[in-house]
Amino acid sequence: MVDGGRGDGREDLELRSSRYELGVTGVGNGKVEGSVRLTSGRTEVAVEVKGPEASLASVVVKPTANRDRVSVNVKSVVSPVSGQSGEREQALEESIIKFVAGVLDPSCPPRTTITVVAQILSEDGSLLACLLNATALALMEAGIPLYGTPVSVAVAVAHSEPSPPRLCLDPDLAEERTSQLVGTYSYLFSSVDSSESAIEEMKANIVHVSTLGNSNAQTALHALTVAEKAARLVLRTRAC
Amino acid sequence: MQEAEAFKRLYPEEYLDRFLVKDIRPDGRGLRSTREISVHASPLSSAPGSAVVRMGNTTVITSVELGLFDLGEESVAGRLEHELDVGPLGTTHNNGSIARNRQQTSAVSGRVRQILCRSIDLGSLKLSEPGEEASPGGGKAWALHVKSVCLSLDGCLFDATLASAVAALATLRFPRRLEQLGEDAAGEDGGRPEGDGALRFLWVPACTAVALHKGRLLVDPTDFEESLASAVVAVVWGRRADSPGGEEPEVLALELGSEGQRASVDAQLVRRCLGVCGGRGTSQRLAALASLLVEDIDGGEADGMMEA
Amino acid sequence: MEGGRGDGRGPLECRATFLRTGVVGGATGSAYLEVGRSTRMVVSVWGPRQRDRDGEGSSPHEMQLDCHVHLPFARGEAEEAAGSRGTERERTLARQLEQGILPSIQQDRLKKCCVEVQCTILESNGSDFTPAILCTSFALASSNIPLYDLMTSCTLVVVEGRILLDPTAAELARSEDEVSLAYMPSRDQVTFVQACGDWSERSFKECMDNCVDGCKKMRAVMRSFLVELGEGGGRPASHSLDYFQGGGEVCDQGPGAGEDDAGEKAPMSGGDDDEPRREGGGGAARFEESRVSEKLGNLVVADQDLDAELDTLLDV
Amino acid sequence: MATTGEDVWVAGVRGNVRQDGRENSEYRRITIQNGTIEHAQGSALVQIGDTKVLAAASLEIGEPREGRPKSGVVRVTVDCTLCYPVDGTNWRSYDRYGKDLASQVEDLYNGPRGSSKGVLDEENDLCLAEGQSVWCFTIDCVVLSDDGSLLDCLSLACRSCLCDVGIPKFEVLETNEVGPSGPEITIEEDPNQYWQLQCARVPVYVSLGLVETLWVYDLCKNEENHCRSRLTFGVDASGAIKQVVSGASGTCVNYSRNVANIIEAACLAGRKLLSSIDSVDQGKDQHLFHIGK
Amino acid sequence: MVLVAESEVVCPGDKLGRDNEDCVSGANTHVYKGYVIASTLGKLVCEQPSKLDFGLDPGSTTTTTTTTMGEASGKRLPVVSIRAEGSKPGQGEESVGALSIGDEVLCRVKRLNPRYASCDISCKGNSPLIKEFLGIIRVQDVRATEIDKVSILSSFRPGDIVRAEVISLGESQSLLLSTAKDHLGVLHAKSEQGETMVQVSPTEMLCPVTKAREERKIAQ
Repeated sequence: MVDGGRGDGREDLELRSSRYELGVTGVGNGKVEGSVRLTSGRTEVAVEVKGPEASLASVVVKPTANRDRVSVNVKSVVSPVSGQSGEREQALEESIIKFVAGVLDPSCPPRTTITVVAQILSEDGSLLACLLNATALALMEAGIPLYGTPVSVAVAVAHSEPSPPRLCLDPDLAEERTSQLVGTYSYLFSSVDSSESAIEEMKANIVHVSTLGNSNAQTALHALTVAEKAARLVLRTRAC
Repeated sequence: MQEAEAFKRLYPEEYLDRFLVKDIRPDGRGLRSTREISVHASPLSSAPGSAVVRMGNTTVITSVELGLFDLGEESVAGRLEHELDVGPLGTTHNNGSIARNRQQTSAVSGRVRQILCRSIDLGSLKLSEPGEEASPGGGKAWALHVKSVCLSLDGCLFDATLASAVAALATLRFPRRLEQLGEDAAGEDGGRPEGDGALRFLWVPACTAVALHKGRLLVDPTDFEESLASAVVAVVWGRRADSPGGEEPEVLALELGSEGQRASVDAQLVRRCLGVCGGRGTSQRLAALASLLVEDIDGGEADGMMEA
Repeated sequence: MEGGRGDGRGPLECRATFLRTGVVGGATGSAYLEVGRSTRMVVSVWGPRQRDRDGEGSSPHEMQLDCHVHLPFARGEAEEAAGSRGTERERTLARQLEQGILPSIQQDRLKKCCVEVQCTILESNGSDFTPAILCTSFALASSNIPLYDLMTSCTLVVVEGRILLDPTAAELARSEDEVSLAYMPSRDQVTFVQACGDWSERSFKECMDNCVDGCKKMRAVMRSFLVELGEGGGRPASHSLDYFQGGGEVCDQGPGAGEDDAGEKAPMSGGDDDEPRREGGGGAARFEESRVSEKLGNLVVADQDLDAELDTLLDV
Repeated sequence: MATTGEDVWVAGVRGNVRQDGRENSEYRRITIQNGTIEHAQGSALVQIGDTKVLAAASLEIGEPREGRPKSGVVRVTVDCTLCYPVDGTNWRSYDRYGKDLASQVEDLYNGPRGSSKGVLDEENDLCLAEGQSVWCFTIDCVVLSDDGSLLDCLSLACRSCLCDVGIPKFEVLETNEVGPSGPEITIEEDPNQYWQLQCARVPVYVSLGLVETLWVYDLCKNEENHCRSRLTFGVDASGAIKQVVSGASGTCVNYSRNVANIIEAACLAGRKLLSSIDSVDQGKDQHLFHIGK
Repeated sequence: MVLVAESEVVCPGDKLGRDNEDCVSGANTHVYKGYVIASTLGKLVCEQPSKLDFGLDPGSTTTTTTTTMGEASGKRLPVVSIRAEGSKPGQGEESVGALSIGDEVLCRVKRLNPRYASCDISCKGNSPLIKEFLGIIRVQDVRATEIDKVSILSSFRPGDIVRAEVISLGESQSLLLSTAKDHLGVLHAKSEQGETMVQVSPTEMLCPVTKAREERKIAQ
């Protein structure tokens, strides 16, 4: 990463411009309930959510013994920009499944299946964060009860041995390759009303974190708190 | 004894709570203590590098196969593939899902591959022809096919697989001359090629998982605790290979999955997790793996006894 | 290949065997078997559970045995077409294992149940079938599933005219004749035969006799190991057990150790002693009784002691 | 769990009479027709009772098996999807069943791993140029209907279509450089110059159903369902045993009392079966067998 | 005389004695060709039946191999059975896992429909099974009295723990259970709000928090 400013002139803690359109695809058999096309910088993904539908008999359903456990079966398919879905896509699918299972509200009808179909249109860094944000928006648009408003942010820690590590948000592909640590953090904000002032006191519940790259414990925690502030920022821009 | 088993099957949550109230766990460990890890080098006589790791009831055996491939113009480093097979667990394994769930195993194997690629100096896999100088592009490089098989699972599949893959790579010896690889494949009595070239490690990774159950942190959870946990944090610690005794281990990767509606996980809790699982348990594991690197591989045996 | 075989064993010696039960957590019964440090396998038995809907057993009330064999590190000859060859070899082995083991399970006590056997062969040097049967039999014994008898098995090859027991892969490749047998000693029933070679009626019967005597020997020793396991109060005995104690070459009778050398002799567990071994059922008794067991002599184990490295491989 | 069907079957065997009136040691009508398919080098339609198998052999020059430079190669494929009602999902298990049968018959022809030559090579010279090219037989069998003793019928079909194959004479041109696919070979076109394979040493399967101390030949389908213990012997014309496989899961043979008699019975049946097949001159194609014990 | 000494370890296939002459076959043993043979690994237990009591007290789980009493000629033969090591002494328990008619099981109700309640059988007696079996309690097997006026909704709710008895292995996938006897029925139930309910009358349970009453077929 070029010393001083970043490749595309953004500040360290500046997010890329991101746009999302709802109800875009709805095409095909019309059963799609929620669909989003999210672009963040040059990364673009389209996500469709179907369900909750009756799940097939062969589906292994977790015991419904305790009430507060969500017993919804989540399926997800991620198809890459081109070609076959490889190991990377399967890892993304697994993260989406864990994320959705962690975000749903227990009042969601049990013994049902929610299918998340994601198509990566173009990729330029912080792919998982975009996918999780798009999935969250699609779930909300499909009217599926969520336990709060999920927001995901990607953080990269630059190689800078002497000085304290430089964190930057929403890294693009070049920055991700050269950075020491890349992480995706997703938060669940839940509170009564979403007025301007309330966003500050909202409880940020970490739902999903996956980081790769060496850093000492302090940097990892530092990245965590920075990501939380960024998530609140995204929530405020989305709320108004 | 039978009634306890029936109570555990019918009311798992209450069963675990009864133990946690007294700060011990169903298998007698304290909340902070990790299970004893025993690493055994080169159990398979016919594989260039192999290792078996036992963590409590979780047993993973890994074998490394060598392959040669021609480097393209731009790529300069060797290649590493990892494959995880939980077939032997069968369909009846209590959380039958992992045995049947192809996706979960490939996700675990994908993460292990990522961490292995970061902790091994893939550049050292490139074969420099003895004669001509090492030209940047072209030439041959090693491809490592790491295959792990989980023989018995009692929680922390990722930790055991990573440890066993690292141990297998540590015991790996490259055959000295190229043609020896040819006859090695048809190894006459399956003897391992005696070579001196070992793999260069950048980091020695070891993972410790922490399960969150009603506000309590359980380090190195068993299968039963994992199924009841509302959040699981897997922290991969690493020490630089060249200074094993050195300073604090660094965090190589952090993976956290939590069920939002049942757990409230915040930065403070993650700090507690890092503190808790960075303790003696992990340093024992790192020591066990690091000792394999240093010592020569006549079937050495490293026992990381761990009882906090 | 004059004199002993590659690894110094007599023709009828079996390789030293290391065995441990209770290796897989969560399984009803499990066993780890190692033969001569080059064949290693783990078998786990998942106890009687509900038959799944598509069980193909003839009637829904019958017990279903579900055997799976895994060759994760198949190398050497299975390498080149690992795709098809590996799975085909796994499938035939699973079918053979099921045929061999099923008669030893009391099926009428496990109605509408399915017993699942997972056999993982980590490394194999020599016949796969024999160790698989032994290991499965041990896993079943340690899993409290009701059995009629312990299932034993033996592989016999003829190389350059000499009968060799427990062949290594090299000897198997050079074998002119090859017999594998699964046998229940105290019921004196053969449950599986796989033979390939060129025999006359008489020589085939002799080969079978040799194999059956090998199995009987094995049963006595399997029994002594299980008794140790039983006395160990449930904790699996952690030491290794060499197979087939006793000494002496094939032809001359070994010193002292007679046929029942395996510790105290369990009551009549050998064969149906009270029935003459081969009375003339059906008037076809034209083979004169050639006291084959004398000819077989004592089965001798190569007495290498197994060092600590092996012992801790899978200590519990 | 003896259902009534099984009791009837056991009582029948004890009384030496079976549901279709045959004695324990009686085969069903065996019919062998050679040359049923024109374009194939050798073909045979074999019927044992209602079990029908059509086999066609084709001949080509190919690489010998490594380790056996001089011996011919026999490949067998079996397709039994015709005779079983195939619904959507179970066709895969039927072609797997076909593959199992094929590999078993192929092992019968290849003999043990260590021996240097297969069954066919004991009396016939199938080598054109050692180590480079030998005669390769590919036998494709189609199971038209299955009413028990399928393995016996298959092995009989393969054997008869091998006897039916005419092998042309050949001549190796003495060129010094050897082409990629071996030396130059010209094939004699004139059909009446062909020679036939000697099949005396080629074995055939004889399967026996075992009930207590008795044994039964040639089981039909529902007899096979009742009789859990089955052994299959590969026996050649001289009564030598080439291969033994246990027939079904649940096989239980009482060793000390029965095995000697069973082996002897199988060799006897094999000898009689093959001698009566070979003695019949090729003209008449209808064969009716009755193998007395 | 019994061939194997008391509490000596025997393994499957060992002969223990001639049937009806030396001993009688008890738990975990079977008879083959006139011999009593061990079926599982464990220590031998010889019980001398003190008196010829034929009454089998309902509480104890009857072993599937009927314990045949010695012959009528009063010669009392020892009943030979095998106790698998690790299990409690004296409890000649059949090998866990195989359910047979007459076994009492603990199960959790999964789904209800007007004609039957389908449930997961988790434990046989008090020992858990390796994996859940599927069981069905038909509406006519819920109660012994006026079985045509029984409604499933007033007997069970999903999530209840029920003690039932296997009455038949059933032809399809699941076993047939019955809670007709008094000591069978709901042991533990949670109310709509998830609170453990308290029994207030022979057929009703009360949720302590919401004071809601729910009908159940309660085990007395």
